[in-house]
Order: sequence, then C-alpha cells, then structure tokens
Amino acid sequence: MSDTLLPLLVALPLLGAVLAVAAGLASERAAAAVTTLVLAAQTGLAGWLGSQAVLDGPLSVGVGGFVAPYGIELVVDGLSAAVLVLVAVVSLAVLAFATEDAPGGTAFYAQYLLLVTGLSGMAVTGDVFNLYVFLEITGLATYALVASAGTGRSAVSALKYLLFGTVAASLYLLGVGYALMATGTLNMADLATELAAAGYDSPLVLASFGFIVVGLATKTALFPLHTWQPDAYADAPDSVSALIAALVSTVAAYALLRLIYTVYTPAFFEAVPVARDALVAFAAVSIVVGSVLAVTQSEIKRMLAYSSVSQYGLVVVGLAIGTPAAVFGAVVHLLGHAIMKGGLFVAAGAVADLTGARTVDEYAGLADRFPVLGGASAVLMLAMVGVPPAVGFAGKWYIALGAVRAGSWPVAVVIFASTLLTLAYFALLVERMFVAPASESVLAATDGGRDGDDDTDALGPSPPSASRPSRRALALVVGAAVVAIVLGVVVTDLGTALEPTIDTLLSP
Amino acid sequence: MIELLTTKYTYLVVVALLGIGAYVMIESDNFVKKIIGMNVFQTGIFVFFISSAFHTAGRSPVVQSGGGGGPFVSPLPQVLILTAIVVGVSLTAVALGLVVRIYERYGTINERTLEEVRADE
Amino acid sequence: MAASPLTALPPAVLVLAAALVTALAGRRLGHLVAGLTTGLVTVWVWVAPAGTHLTGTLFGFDAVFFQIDPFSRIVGLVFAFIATAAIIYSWATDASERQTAYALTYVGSSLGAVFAGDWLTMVVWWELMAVTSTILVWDYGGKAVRAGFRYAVLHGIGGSLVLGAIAWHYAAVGSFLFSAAPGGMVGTIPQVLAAVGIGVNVGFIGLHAWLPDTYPRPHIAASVFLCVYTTKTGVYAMYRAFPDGHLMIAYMGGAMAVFGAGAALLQNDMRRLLSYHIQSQVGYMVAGIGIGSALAQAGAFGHVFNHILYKSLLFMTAGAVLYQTGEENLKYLGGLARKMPVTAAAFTIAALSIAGFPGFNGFVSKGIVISASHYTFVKGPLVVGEFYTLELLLLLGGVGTFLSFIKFGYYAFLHGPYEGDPVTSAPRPQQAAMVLVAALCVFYGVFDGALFGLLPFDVTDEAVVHHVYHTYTVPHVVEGLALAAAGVVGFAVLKKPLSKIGRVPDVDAGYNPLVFYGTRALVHGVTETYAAVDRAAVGLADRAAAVRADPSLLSRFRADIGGSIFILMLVLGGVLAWLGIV
Amino acid sequence: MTDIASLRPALAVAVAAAAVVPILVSARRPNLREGWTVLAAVGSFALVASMLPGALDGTVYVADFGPLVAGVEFSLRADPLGLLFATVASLLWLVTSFYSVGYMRGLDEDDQTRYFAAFAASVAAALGVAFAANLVTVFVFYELLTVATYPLVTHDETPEARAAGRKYLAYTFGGGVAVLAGTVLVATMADTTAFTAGGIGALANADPVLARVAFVLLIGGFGVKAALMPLHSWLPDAMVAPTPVSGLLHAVAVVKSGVFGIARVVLDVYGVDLTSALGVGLPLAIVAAATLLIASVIALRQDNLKRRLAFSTVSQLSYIVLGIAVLHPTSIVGGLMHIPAHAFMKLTLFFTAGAIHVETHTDDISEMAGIGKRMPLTMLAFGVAAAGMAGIPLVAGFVSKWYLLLGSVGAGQTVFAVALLLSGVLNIAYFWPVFYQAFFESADDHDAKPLVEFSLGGESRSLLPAESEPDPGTVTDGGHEDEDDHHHGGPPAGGWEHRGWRGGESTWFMLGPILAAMTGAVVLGVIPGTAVFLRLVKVIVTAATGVAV
Repeated sequence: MSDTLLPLLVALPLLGAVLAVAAGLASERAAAAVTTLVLAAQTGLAGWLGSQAVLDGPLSVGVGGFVAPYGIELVVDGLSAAVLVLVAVVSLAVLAFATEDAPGGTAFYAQYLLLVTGLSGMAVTGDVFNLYVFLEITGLATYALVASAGTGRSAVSALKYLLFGTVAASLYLLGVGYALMATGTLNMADLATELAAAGYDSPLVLASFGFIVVGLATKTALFPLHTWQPDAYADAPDSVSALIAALVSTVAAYALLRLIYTVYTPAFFEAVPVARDALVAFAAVSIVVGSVLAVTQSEIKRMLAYSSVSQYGLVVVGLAIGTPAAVFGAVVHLLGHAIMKGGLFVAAGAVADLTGARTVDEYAGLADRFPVLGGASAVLMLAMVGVPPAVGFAGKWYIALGAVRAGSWPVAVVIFASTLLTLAYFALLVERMFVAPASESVLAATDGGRDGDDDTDALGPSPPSASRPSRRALALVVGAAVVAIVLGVVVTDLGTALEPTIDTLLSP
Repeated sequence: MIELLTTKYTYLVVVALLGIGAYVMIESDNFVKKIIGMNVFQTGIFVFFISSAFHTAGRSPVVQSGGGGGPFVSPLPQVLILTAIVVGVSLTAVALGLVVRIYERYGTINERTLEEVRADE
Repeated sequence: MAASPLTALPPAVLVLAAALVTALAGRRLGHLVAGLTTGLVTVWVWVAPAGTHLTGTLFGFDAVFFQIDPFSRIVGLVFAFIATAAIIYSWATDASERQTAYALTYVGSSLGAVFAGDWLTMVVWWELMAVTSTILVWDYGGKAVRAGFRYAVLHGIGGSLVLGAIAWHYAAVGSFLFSAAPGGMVGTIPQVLAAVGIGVNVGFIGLHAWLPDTYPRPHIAASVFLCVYTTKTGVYAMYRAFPDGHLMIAYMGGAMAVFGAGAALLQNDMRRLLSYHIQSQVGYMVAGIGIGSALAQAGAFGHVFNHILYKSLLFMTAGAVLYQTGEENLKYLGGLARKMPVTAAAFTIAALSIAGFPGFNGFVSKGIVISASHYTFVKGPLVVGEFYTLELLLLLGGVGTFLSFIKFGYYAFLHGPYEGDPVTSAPRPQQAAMVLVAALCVFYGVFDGALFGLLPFDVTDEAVVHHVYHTYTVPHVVEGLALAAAGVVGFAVLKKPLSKIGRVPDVDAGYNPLVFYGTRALVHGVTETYAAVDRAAVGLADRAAAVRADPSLLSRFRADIGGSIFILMLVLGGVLAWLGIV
Repeated sequence: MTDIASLRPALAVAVAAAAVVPILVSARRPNLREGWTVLAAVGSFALVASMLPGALDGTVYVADFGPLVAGVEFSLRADPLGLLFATVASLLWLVTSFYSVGYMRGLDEDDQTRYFAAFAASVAAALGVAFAANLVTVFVFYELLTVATYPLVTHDETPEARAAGRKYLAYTFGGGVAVLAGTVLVATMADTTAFTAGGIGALANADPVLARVAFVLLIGGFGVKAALMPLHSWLPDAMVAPTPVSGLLHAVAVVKSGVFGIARVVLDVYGVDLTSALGVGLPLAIVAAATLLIASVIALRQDNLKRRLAFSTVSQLSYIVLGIAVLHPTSIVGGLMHIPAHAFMKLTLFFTAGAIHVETHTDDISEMAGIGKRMPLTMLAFGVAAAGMAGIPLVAGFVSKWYLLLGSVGAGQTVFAVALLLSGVLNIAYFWPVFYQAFFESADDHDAKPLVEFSLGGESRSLLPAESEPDPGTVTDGGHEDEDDHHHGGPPAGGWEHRGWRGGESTWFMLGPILAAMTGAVVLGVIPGTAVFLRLVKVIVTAATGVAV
C-alpha cells in the first residue's frame, strides 16, 4: 500500500514549488510558509516510507502503471531511504536559516523546492535516464540558487557551475546511451542482468562505465573535477551554501554508489579490476589534494568547499573498495558529512551575518565572543577530523576497516592520513577562534553589545547588526553538532538497519 | 545489438559535434559562445542517441492497427532525447539569464575582461 | 627474632631521630642530645650480643634490617664512639646545630649500612650516606658546594655500580641476604662492579681524587665526620663483597698505601695532606681484606678501628690549628707548639699512631696486616730478602707516612715562630675531645689485648689464625723504629726539594675536564641536532602558512570555465584510456 | 578473575566529565566553581578507590554500553592495570585541584572557567583511557583527551602558546592516527580488540609481518604521548601551559595515557610471549633506553625549570616503557610501579616550579640561587623529589628503578641496566644543582647555571643586579604582575628575603598540595608494599605473565 505513495516523494515538492509561486503572489511570507509546510510533509513522508523500506524490505512502484523494466520504476531501499530522509530533514532545517539569511523572493522558495524535487528524485528513481533528468533538475535549481545571491560573483560562479555541470551531465547521458546501446534497457535492475549478458569487457559497457563515472564524479566534485565547487559554495548565499554543500554532492555520490553496485554490480569490478583501481586512485588523490588545497585557503567557505573535495574522496574510496564494511562506512560518512558540513556552513553564515568575518584571520577570537557558536563549530570540525565518538570517526573506522580487510594498503595509508590532513585546516581555524586575540571585525560586532543590552542592536552599524547569533542559526549549528555525535553513537543501529540493503547491493 | 558499422558516419558527426562544442567552451572567452558551445555539445549527444535508434529499413515506430509493420527504428531514444532537449532548453535559458546578470554587473560578457574587472574589485 | 628492647630501635633510626631533634633544639641542647644519643648507641653496640638481628621485608624482598656480628660490631662501635667525640668537637668549634644534624644523618646512614644484614638494606643506606655526606659538605657553602657536587656525581656513579653489582648478584643467587651467599659476590661481573663501585668509596687509585678534592673544603668539624664514615663503610662493604679476599684487591691496597702517602708528602694544605693519608691508610685495610685470611681480616678491621681514632684526631688537630689561625697552608704556619701545647701533643700522638710507631695503636693493627701479608699471602713478583711484594709496598707506605707527618708536624708546630695574628690555645672542649681520643690511641697501643678482644678473629689463637700475632716482638719493634728512622732521614734529605713543590695535579685534573667538556660536547651535539630537525619541520609548516597568506600564489592555478572543461576532457580521456577503450 | 557488572567505572568517568557543566555555568562565582572541581575530584577518586579492594581480590568491575562500532563494545572495565592508572590520575587530580586554585588565583589568570572545565574534561578522558576495555574504546578517550587538553596548552593565548598548541595537536593526532591504524589491523587480524590478560589469543595465528606492523603503529601512536624519542618534541613546548597542567597532565594523566597504552598493547593485546616471539620487545626497549639517556642529556642544558622538568619527564617515561619492553616480570613490575612513582615525584617538582613562578615570577634556574631562603618548604620538597628521580632510596623512584634494574639484569639484557644506572647519574647531574643552589648558594655568589654551559669548575655570579632591570624578554607569564612585586624573575634587589619554615612562603593552597605529593612520593618509597600500588602491580604482572612476583 505504501508503495503507491512513492511518487509523492517527488510530486510533493514539485507541486509545492508551484504552490509556493502561487502563494508568493500573495506575499513572500506565504511562500515561505508553504515551503515549510511542504518540506515538513516531505520529511514526514520520507521518514514513514523510509522506515517501511527498512522494516519490510524495498518498496517499488512503476510510475503511471507501466511495469518495470518498460516503465519508470521508483525504488526505495534502505540506502535510498536514508538519503531521502537526509534530504528532507536537512532541507527543512536549512530552510529555517534560509528564511532569515537568504535574499528571499518567491523564486527562491520555488527553486528551493525544485532542488528538493531533484534530489529526492535522484534518490528514489530506479531508471538511469530518469536519473539524468533529476540530475539536471537538481542542477538547474542549484544554478539558480547559487545565483540568487544577486551579486556579480555569484552569477559568474553559477555560470561556471552551469557549463561545467551540464557537460558533466551530458557525459553521464552519453554513458547511459552506451549502456542503452549495449542492452536496450534503462531500468537499473534490468541493466544489471543485461550488462552481465553483454559482457563486462565489451567496449560499450566499459565506455558507458567510464562516461557515467566521470560525469558523476564531476557532480560529486572529486579532484580535479572539483573546480566549479569552491566558487559555487563561496559565492552562493550562506544558506544555499549550507544546503548544497550538505546535499547536492552527497546525492551525486549516492547516485554513483547506486550505479556502481545496482547497475554494474560487484561482478563488474571483479571482471574489470582496472575500473576499481581507477576509481580508488582517483578518490585517494582527491583526499590528499583537497585537503592540501583547503589548508591554503584563507576564505572560510572556500576552505570548507575544498574540505568537501577531500571528504568526498573518502566516501568514494569507501564505496570503490566495495567490502561491506567499506561501503557502509562510505554511506555513514556520506550522511555524516552532510550534517557536519551543513552545520559548518550555517555557522559560517551566522558569523558572516554577525561580524562580516569571512576569512580565517578574521575569525580570530570568535569563540570568546560567541562561545556556544564557536563551541558547536569546534565540535563539528573535530567530528569531521574523526575524533570519536562523533560520526566522522565512525565512517572513517568502517572505511579503514574495509580497506584493511581488502588489503589495499596504500589506500589504507591515505585514509588514515586523511585525519591529519583534515586536522591541518580545521585546527588552524579552531586555534584562531579560541586562542587568538580577537580580530577587528569580531570586536566590532560585540562592542557595546557585550554588556548584555539588547537595545543596542538597533543602533549598531548595518552589516554586523546583531551582537549574538540568531536563535535559529545557533539551534541549527548546535543541532548539527548533536546529531553528528548521536549518529556516531548509534552507528551500529544504522548498520543493522542498512545491513540487508548493503548485503543485497554487494551480493554478486 | 545495433550494428556499429552501418552507422559509422553518424558516429563521426557525433564526435565532430562533441569536439566542436567542447572546443568552443574551452577556447572561447565569450560567455554566449560558450553557451552555444554547450548546445553544440549537447546536440552531439542527441545525434548519438537518435542515430543509435536507427535501423536499416526501419520505419517510424508507429504501430499500425492490427500490429506489425516493422521493423521500426527504436522509439525509446527518441523519447529520451525529447526530454533531453527540454532540459537543454531550460539550461540555456538559465545560462543566458546569468549572462545577462553578469553583463549588468560588469559590463562585459568576456571572461578575460571580466577577470580584469574583478581583479580591481 | 622477635622485637626486643635491643631491636626495637635500631641504632640508625635512633641517630636519625636525634638528628631531627638536634636541628630543631638549638645549639646547646641539640649538641647535648646528639652526643648523648651517639654515646648511648656506643653502649648499645657494646652490650648487644652477637646475633642480634631484625628481619622483615623491604620493597617486597626478604631483608635483615640489622644484625650484629663481630665484623659489624667493631665498626659500629667505633663509628658510634667517634661520633660522640666529633660532636663534642663540633660544639667546641662553633658548628651550627644544623650542620651537626646533617652530620648525624650521615652517621646514622653509615651505621645503617654497617649493620645491614643484606645487600638491599645496605645499598639503601649506602645511597643515603652519599646524599647526607654531600649535604654535609654543601652546608659550608662557597667552594664546598661545587666540590660537593663533584663528590655527589662521583658517588652517584659508584653507587650505581654497586647497585648493578647487587642486581647481578641477585640474578645469580635469588636473594639479597648475606647469609645466602657466604662467599660474597657471585660471578665475575658483580665482582668487578662491586670492586670498582666500592672502590670509589675506599679510594682506589684513580678513583680517589674526590678525597683531597672534598675533605679540605667544608667546615673543620664536618671534616672530622667525613674522614671517618664513607671510606670505612667502604672497607666494611668490601669485606662483605669479598669475604675470601682477592689478589687484585690486595695489591690495590698495597699500591694505595704507597700512592696515598707519596701524594700526601707533596701537599701543603693540612686537610688535603690528611685526605691523601686516608687513602694510604685505607690501603692497609683494603690489603687486609684482599689477603682474605683470618689474620689479615682481623688486622684490617683492627686498623679500621684504630685508624678512625687517630685520623679523626688528626683532623681535629688540623681543625684546631685552622680554628685558631685561619690558615690551612703549612707554608704559612709554624711554631705553634708553644701556643697550642695540647693540640701539639695530641697531634704528636696521632702522628705516631698513624705512622705505626711502637707503643701506639697504629703499630698494633698495621703490624697485623703486614704480618698477614708476609705469612698468609703469595710472595708476588718482587722479593727482597725476607720481604715479599705486598709487604714491601706496605712498609714503603709506612716510610711515606712517617715522612709526611714529620713534615706536617715540623711545619705546623716547630719550624720558626708563628708570624700571624696572636694565637691562643684551643678551647677546652676541643682539647677535651682531642685528649679523649688521644688517650685511646695510646691505650690501644699499649694494651693491645683490649684491641684483640674486639677483633672478629682472635689473632692470638693458633686455632683461628694461620700465624699467631704478637705485637711487641723485637723484630717488629725494630721494624717500626727503622721505619721511623727512615722517615727522619728521608725528611732531612727531601725537605729542600719538597718545599719547592707547588700544588701537584691529581688524576681529577685529567678526568674532570674530560667529563665536563665531553658532556658539553655531547649535550650540544644532541640538542643542536634536535633543534635542527625541529627547525626544519617548523620551517616547512611556516612555508605552507606563507602560501595561505599570499593567495596570489595560488590564484594562478585556479581554473576558469574553459580550463575546467579542458581538465574534464582530459580526465575523461584518461579514464577511457585506462579502461582500454580509446 | 570474576567480572561483575557495575556502573562504577563509568561513573568515575562520568563524574569528572559531568563536572564540566556546572563549572561552566558557575563561571561568575569562582568559589562555587572550584567547589565543583573539588567535589568531582573527590567523587571520582572515591569511586575509583572503592574498586581497589575488589581489584586486589581479583574482581573486575565492568560497565557495558552496547556496541560502539560493529563488533566492538563500548565498555569500561576496571581491571587492576586500569585501576592503577585511574587511582594515580584521580588521586592526583584531587591534589592538583587545590593547587590549581592557588596557582590560578595567585596569578590572576584569565579564562579560569575554561581552564577548570577543560581540566575536568581531561581527567575524565584520562580515566576513560584507564578503564577502556578494548582498543577502540581507548582510542575514543585517547582522542578526546587530546581535544580536552588543547585549550589548556594554549591557555596563555600567546603566539608561543599557539605554536605549542599546533605542535601538540599535530603530534598527538598523528599518534591517534597510528593508534587507529593499528587498532584496525588488530581488529582485522583477531576479530576483537578486547584486552585480555596475557594477550589476545587469535593474534598469535596472524601473519607475523602484519602483527609487527600493527605493533609498531600502536606503540608509535601511544609513544607520541609517552614522548618516546623522536616523538617527544611536543612535550617541552607544551610547557607554556599553566603549571598545574604541566604537572597533572604532562607528567601524569596525558603522558601516562601513552605509557599506559603501551602497557595495554604489550600486556593485554599482544601479551608478553607473543611480543617476545615477534621480536618487537627489544627494539622498543632500545628506543626507550635511547630516549631516557638522550633526554637526560638534553635536560642538562635547559635553563627554564619547566623545560628541564619536561625533558626529565621524557626520560622518566621511558623508564616505564623500558620496563615493559624488557618483558621480564620483575622489570614489568618496575615499569608499572614507576607510573605512580614518577607521578608523585614529578608532580611535586612541577608544583614547586609553579609555586616559584607564582611567588617570585622566576622561571629560570639561573635566577634561583639562594631561593631556599625565600621558599624553604617548597625547595625541600623539590630536593626530596629530585633525589627520588635520581633513584635515591626512601623515595618512590628507588623502588621502581630497583625492580627495573633487577628485571633487566634478570632478563639478561644488561645493556639496559647500564642505561638505567647511567641515567641515574645524569639525573643527579641535572637536578641536584637546582636543589643545592637553592639552599647552599646565595643570590650574590653562586655558580652560573646551567653548569654545562659555563667554564669548568664553575663561574661565580651574582644575581643582585648592578643594572636595575633584568631582561624582560624572559617573562612568559603574560604580563600578570603582582602589585607589590614588579620585578620579573630572579631575586629582588637586596637578595631573597628570609621566610621561615612555617609556610609564610606561599599560600597553603599551593604548599599543601606540594607537601602532599612529596609525602606520597616518600610513602611509596618507604612502604610500597603497604601503599596499594605495589600489590596492585603484582596482581597485574601475575595475570599478564603467569609468573608470581
């Protein structure tokens, strides 16, 4: 019975987008309200369907009554359920911050919901071409959201992202084309058997794999295909940065995982080991170079962006290694990274709103003035570094365990080293925040307001207008920190929930 | 399996389109030209799909009453490409919108010039 | 053995407690308490029956905290007695109660070491003795401090060697108890370590330089304490380590007797001269231990007993002179016999005792050792008539002793009139202490049987010793007189050249710079190496930071749109090539 | 041994950790805030102590919290080895709590709330390390310990402190990574990481090369905090932290967590037999022996007292490692005994250094001549502890070193015995000048320090200035100044004033802890068998080696 509700996961936000536009005719607030409602409903729906999928096994439905493999199939298994819930929850949470931070406008909310549509669609679809469509919907919404900052920079970054993203999606489409030529089907489950029939070493299959991986790797922003990402993250509005940093690449990486294991299946890697080696090498390089680049950034959001390059490298390494532990680790890190990075971008946004500080140096002394915000950010950063018991550790543990069990020693070394690489840039920031003398911007933000007089807010100079972070931003950052730790603690429960899915995924 | 050999010339066209598109995107400093390049690139892919659907002596896949009438060209790629074209058009629209915004801000749509302008920011 | 009144308060503990009281009680009362306590301990040692002991566990090992046997008794007795005399002397020489308290801790730890019934207990006290004696030296301040530090380091090394010896010994035996290994140290390594480690304390040649370096520097009363305990505890420990003797040790003892006396002859500083004589005299004891026969050991321990009496007396007299004149260089003294008659008399008695002149106690015990070297030891490579190698060395040491004490006495008390500030006689209490000890020197010289009664072996009993010893035989007295005559003649001959000799460097003039500069080189080498590595690492980090500080360095590598797509195409090509398609 | 389910180990950790919250909340009421610290210290010590009798009888208290990651329980287990470390850490935390009050208030430091909160968190993490029942749980607390101590290291917020903090993080997280890697390898080879007395059996069947690699990783990782050379360099730099931190954390809790980790790895993961069979004990012992000698040599040259103490710590920690690495039951007893022994002694030493800093703003040894007049009790405590460091009997250091010596001789590894003895002499060489110049030299006439930098036989110096102002560049206290005492280090003009033996030299908040720590060191040195540690150590070693000692 719940199967039939699956299309709602896509339809609801899509419809919501239309509604938001309509409501926006009345007022911007109404659009925001509609968006909130829709996302809340989406969260509930995702949660319910997700739990069904986890408890009772995968749900699937053929859209419009066409049965698979001829029609478009929507599938929710444990993995996509997790991603769905993540998308819904994060987008709802970030919306709280977006309503007070973003440039607003009805269009913004419509784009926001459109993005959720695309992401949810990518998560539930069981059809490779359908995936392309959702990929492009996601892309379109993202480009628009990045540009919604209204600045020239954001427009340039959005354009860069657009061109690059489109080419990447086109490559993916090309890959789909090769697969189609090889098999004549687009359904993922069907492709799995047909590709095997076509022979994994046939040029068509190999070509399809190559194009698809390169296309999705670009969307995931692995080095050196990441070049769109720092610009986009840095120039987007802060709430958008938070949203896309948390979700867009995450879902792209999910798609990569889905394609590799549902479509190509582990047997493909068995038959074509070079494919796995390529992916592992690619991702390992990404880990190292991303971190190095992050260390060299002076701007916070760019640093966080490069950090993502590195972290997704870790995720992809995990999924490429392909032992159950490693894949589970990749999923954990995927989810955890979304929470942590989202929280950090919200924090960066809140800080910028408060003090105008956007560079590492300007962060000096921040924690003395905003102890809770600083503390929660520090927790998130340390979680990302991999300090237990936070989720960053859990993901790394499983990935490392998988790498060691698979005997891929160089990769294991890189994985372990990634802790230090991550530390390299975050420690720098923590040090600035906690033990450096306060920078001018931080001082300016709190001068006069420090004595606890709320009235002075109104008198302050315009960009740093408040003397303490907004409740919502604070709640989000603290919430992210808490979730990052809780996720780490309950990781074994997550493991139990996802185990059947991953076992199915990895069964040859 | 679709026979590669018979479609080899379209295949060359595809490669040419992809190459041209990529080249324009890489080499042209003009944003609008880049967008055109992107369109050319996408078109190459469209052609690739459509040509893959070709079947010697195939007919358009309209099933006559009572069935039969084949062989048909494969209808599936054509459907897909219809969708892809729509996507492409939307992308082009958004891209052009962004170019307009850039022009408003910086007074140029040339990437090199833009870099110089932004260097002074 | 169950706790009894005799074992309830071991002497060491009693003395340490007294030290605490002394430090707090003020000068007069403090010295009184100190003197009474050591006096009491003297009596305690005297009356406690042999075999009195206290067992227990120390740090988890079986231990005998103290035990009385003939060897420990004689040493403990004289230790406690001389402490009493030295405390009287301290009180008379304005020593602070703090210094005397330090001295008491030193006395206490020495007593602890001597009465210990196992190696672990002994080494605990042994180390404490090193610490307390160091503090006693330091207390005087000034030059004594650095000397005390050198002393501490050297004794730290010696103590470490002893620790090592005991550890090895334990590995072989499985117990620390003396009773578990009646033959002393087991195995070559422990024996070498023990010999060298204890050798630091007893002043083996080459390891002795701390003696003349340290003892002349502290307070004069402190010197009286110092000259007694460290070296003699060493002799005692040497016996415990080598109860059956050892050839090399015996010869080392002979060499020390000669070397110490010879070096003493060259000295002009009174206490420095006396310090070398400690080495020389300890040489006789070491020789006795090394010979290892009952006679020799009896002689060695008798000599310990006598030596403590006269050597402390010598330090007292030297101290009295120093106390009155403020001068310790023999070159600037002289003619004091008239001004300080009691001191001069005490000195004379002590000098005759140490030189082994018939009728004084040194003659008795030295005679036993020399006799043992003749009758119970190998002949050795050098034989002159009836005299064997070791015996010759010991006799030669005797001549040197005569020589140097004639020098001391001549320059201090006889030679010319004293030209310094007016000098009065030593204070009464000082005199009392000196007379008390001097009387004993004579007593044990005349009534040699009293001494024999204290010895661990009865040297007059044929059943016990290989060769029955008689003190006053004609050849022996003649021998003593001949040595004295040789000394007088020798001094007459050497007086002139000796007076021209300045300060003679000892081995420490070699090893001190070697150790010091060697350590400095090592320290610099190590620290600079590490600093260089550290600098390199930090420099690397700084350079990385510089890259961040200067974004323009990186912006060149930032890809624009065209570049990005170019890279994408390259990667695509690369991947396809890797997969083997293109 | 019988396992009993009990929350006590977890509570001991939780009490310390929970203290963070009220401490932060009562930031504006210092007395209340310090009250929380003391309360938590008393509470966690009481909890730890309550488990001691059981531990001696072979009872192990276990608190199990379900899986941490797949196949690994998050579990706290108060076995004898864990209790050894926990007792030392929690007892000395109590002592240090009082001292911290005296120190921080004496200097009127900034950010005292953060300081006390981080302190409580650090101790909680250290207790967690002590009680962790498997490698993964250890790793969790090991990393948290790093994080919790970071604010303490950088407390001064000076560029120097920040640099030290960076180094600290880099080294200790580096170590953490190695531990993690080793843990993963062990988990892969043995399918468990739970500590087992005598070693995890399954490891014996593992590929020896991998087993060795994992051993090296684990030891290297823990070796960072244990300051094994060449991984030690963070420790001297971390001395910019306030002295109670240097005392408790960088001489007891943090560094000992590294040493403790090594003990766990050798005794409870690999086991003595396997360690020996793999041939990894000897290299470790060589590293430890080299460290203890080289660090002593470096210490000779340090003028800053805390830096000298830091190198001494580096050296002394390697005693422990050496004892364990020699793998002889007696030497292991010695090594483990040195954990409490060194803790008490080094804490005393750091406390005295801090008291001198607070009272006189003097940090350099070369400026301390004659200071015994000013601070007699403090310097006496220094002397006692310094004697213990050199292995002088009746202080704790002798007992542990004695066992070490017996063990290394007994194991036939004589070269290590030589290193131990040599190090004892070096200890005399670098500690005793500090002591003797305090009491037996005076400010106007003393040997220039450090001795090794000046001419043979000493160079006479006077601290009483001909020029009025000493070099202000040596001040590292962040510029806090006593109102009535404006000079920076060294004696005031006219020499040290004389203060008696009745405690007029400082506050009892500092003197009390100093004397308490010193007394602890002496008690351990005189009656180690009665004080609980030696018994505990023997239980541990008997369980780990199967040999009754």
